[in-house]
Amino acid sequence: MKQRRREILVAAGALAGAFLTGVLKPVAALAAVWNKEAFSAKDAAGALKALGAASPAASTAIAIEAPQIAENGEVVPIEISSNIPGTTSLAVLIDKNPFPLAGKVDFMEGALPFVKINVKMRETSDVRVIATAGGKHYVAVKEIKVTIGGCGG
Amino acid sequence: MAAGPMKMRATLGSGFTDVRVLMSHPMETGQRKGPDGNLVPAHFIQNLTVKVNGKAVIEAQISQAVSRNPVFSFRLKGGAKGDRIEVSWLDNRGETNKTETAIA
Amino acid sequence: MRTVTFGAVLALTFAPAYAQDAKKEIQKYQQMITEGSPVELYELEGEDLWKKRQGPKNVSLEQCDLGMGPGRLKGAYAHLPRHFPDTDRVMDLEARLLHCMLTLQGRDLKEATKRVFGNADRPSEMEYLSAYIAGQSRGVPVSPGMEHPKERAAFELGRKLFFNRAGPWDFSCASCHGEEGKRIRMQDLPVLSTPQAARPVVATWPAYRVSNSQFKTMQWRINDCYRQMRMPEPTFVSEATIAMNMFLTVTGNSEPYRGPGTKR
Amino acid sequence: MTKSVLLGVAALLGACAAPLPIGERPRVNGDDIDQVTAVLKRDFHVRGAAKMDRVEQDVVQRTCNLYADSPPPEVAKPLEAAQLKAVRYPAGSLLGDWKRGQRIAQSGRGMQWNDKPGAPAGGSCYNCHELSPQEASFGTVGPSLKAFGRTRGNGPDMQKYVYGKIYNAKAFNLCSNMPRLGHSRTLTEQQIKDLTAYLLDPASPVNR
Repeated sequence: MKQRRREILVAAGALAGAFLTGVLKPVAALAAVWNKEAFSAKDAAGALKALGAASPAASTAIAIEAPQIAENGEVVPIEISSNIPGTTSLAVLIDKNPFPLAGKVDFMEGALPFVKINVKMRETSDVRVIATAGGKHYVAVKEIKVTIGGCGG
Repeated sequence: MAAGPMKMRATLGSGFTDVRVLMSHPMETGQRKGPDGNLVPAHFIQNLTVKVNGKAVIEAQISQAVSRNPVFSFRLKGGAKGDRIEVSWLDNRGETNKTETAIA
Repeated sequence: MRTVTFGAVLALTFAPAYAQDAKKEIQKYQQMITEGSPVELYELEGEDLWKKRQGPKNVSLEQCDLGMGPGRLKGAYAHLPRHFPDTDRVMDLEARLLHCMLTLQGRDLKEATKRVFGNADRPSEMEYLSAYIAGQSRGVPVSPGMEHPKERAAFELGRKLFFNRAGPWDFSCASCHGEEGKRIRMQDLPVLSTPQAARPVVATWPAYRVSNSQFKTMQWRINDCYRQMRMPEPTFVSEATIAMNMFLTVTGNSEPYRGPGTKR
Repeated sequence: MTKSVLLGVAALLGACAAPLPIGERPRVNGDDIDQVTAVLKRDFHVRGAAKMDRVEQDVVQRTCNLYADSPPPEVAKPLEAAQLKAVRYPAGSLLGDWKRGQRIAQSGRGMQWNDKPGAPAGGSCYNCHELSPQEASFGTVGPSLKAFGRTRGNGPDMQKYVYGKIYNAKAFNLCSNMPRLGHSRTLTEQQIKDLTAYLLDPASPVNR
């Protein structure tokens, strides 16, 4: 059960290094794209545009499971899933974060459109989840309130 | 904790397999000031890849908005005892790590 | 105390729906962060440190006796603090680990206690070890030593310390943790002198705190309360700190240990 | 006594020892307080601004410890009066700037060993009190002070009461949980005036 690797492999250039050390197979390396434009967008509209999902249709088939109140913005657990048939990707945007796009997950054959991860939220904000299915984009929104937890000192 | 150890747990459900991966990583935003008053440089995982029996099933791109020491849960369709799951990450400095487990 | 409890029940009954919902949502938050906790990573590191040869004698801690016999970890944490005949002292986990570092590994006190509380970038050896060892008690009911005269004396001292008001702000532990249904900011305050409030606390410490991504031990928890009470600093594993720990653990005894926990 | 008798007594004591009094507040006497203070002196150490004199109890603390925070009126009243007598009221208006007061009310810093020595402290007010309706994260250890000035008035008497209460809460209720923020030199005269304004000024969010 315990699986771990201590050695962190630092490469001169990320992808070249990955090839050299053979940690990531070429297939994975090719797929290791990071949408810099979308991740650098400073508002949700910009991020959506860069994702090619400028005007998604509202959908009730996207589930966002998250607490309405997070006691600490450093860790806000969110669980997202889609019941839209043929969902191939889910993206999470936190409107009020300095860079709203928190992640985009692509699902291939063998994976269900379901992800759970902890995100940072700078303040109370709408959280937007974009699902992509059959080349179309859908959206669901949930507000999460961020409060100060303890003594603050 | 510095970037390093990972741990994965796969649980066979009915018709799907729940997988949870724990990763040690600072996930620095690049906007936080360190004790010396200078900004701590951004250092965060950008890519996560999940493979089952060698075949990629999930490719995720993530940002510095993911919390420190990320815990990433996902679901595989079906799944059988002995299926080999591999999760690897690549961060913005080109550091990478991976972990493997077999569905028990 | 009885009237206070009654008052709290009334307050809960008539609390506006909003407050009820907020409470429910915060409970949900608590549950979700526990599910998505990286705490096992600390246990893994702690296991490595437990087995790592260190100190002038270049031996591991694997022969350390935490009360169940040398090297026996299963359930050991759940039976602490307790009296140890070899030192004739009541010791908690960190006190005993320190003892083993000094005796088994031959390390000196100054070196071994140089950095007992770590940070997010570099947790301390004590923190990693506590995570690993506490994790070996999951499912074991919390049952500290309650028979030996020194164990009983530690409980009594801890109880007096808990209610002792001092310092520039006139605080005792009970100033915050003394009345049902109160909170600091949004944080609910358990009345730690009562079993029902102490049980979930002692069943989940040590714990990972998501607010600062740090793994924290009970010695740290007590230390940090005294900081906020505006008092001088408790000396690591001093008798007073172990007595406080003993008071809390005895008060909250009997529930199966389910930590290391995850806190907001 | 012979050794065997001693052992027998010890065994008896061990076997019959009463269960630990879990869940109850102990009644303490002067010796107990001295014992606890001695333990603190031995087991705690100086750090930053937190010096060891802090473990010594003044008459208010000692009295509250002795009476489990409920001293009889004949004990409490004279002590409250003495505390009130020691409150130093500044000359002139007691109303400062509510905007500065709001920042002081929000801040939980000050007097801790990790606080920068000399840096202005906060009042930690929101830790225990509800004040402005705009701040949802408030504690409930103390009573709600929402709309305090609007409902209680803000004339000279009220100003004097509020200033005095913040300066030394024990002058009004000997074993109050509230720190003596002026008496302990946590807050300055100006800071207490700013807090007084935060509670009483009609323009303050507390009263809007």
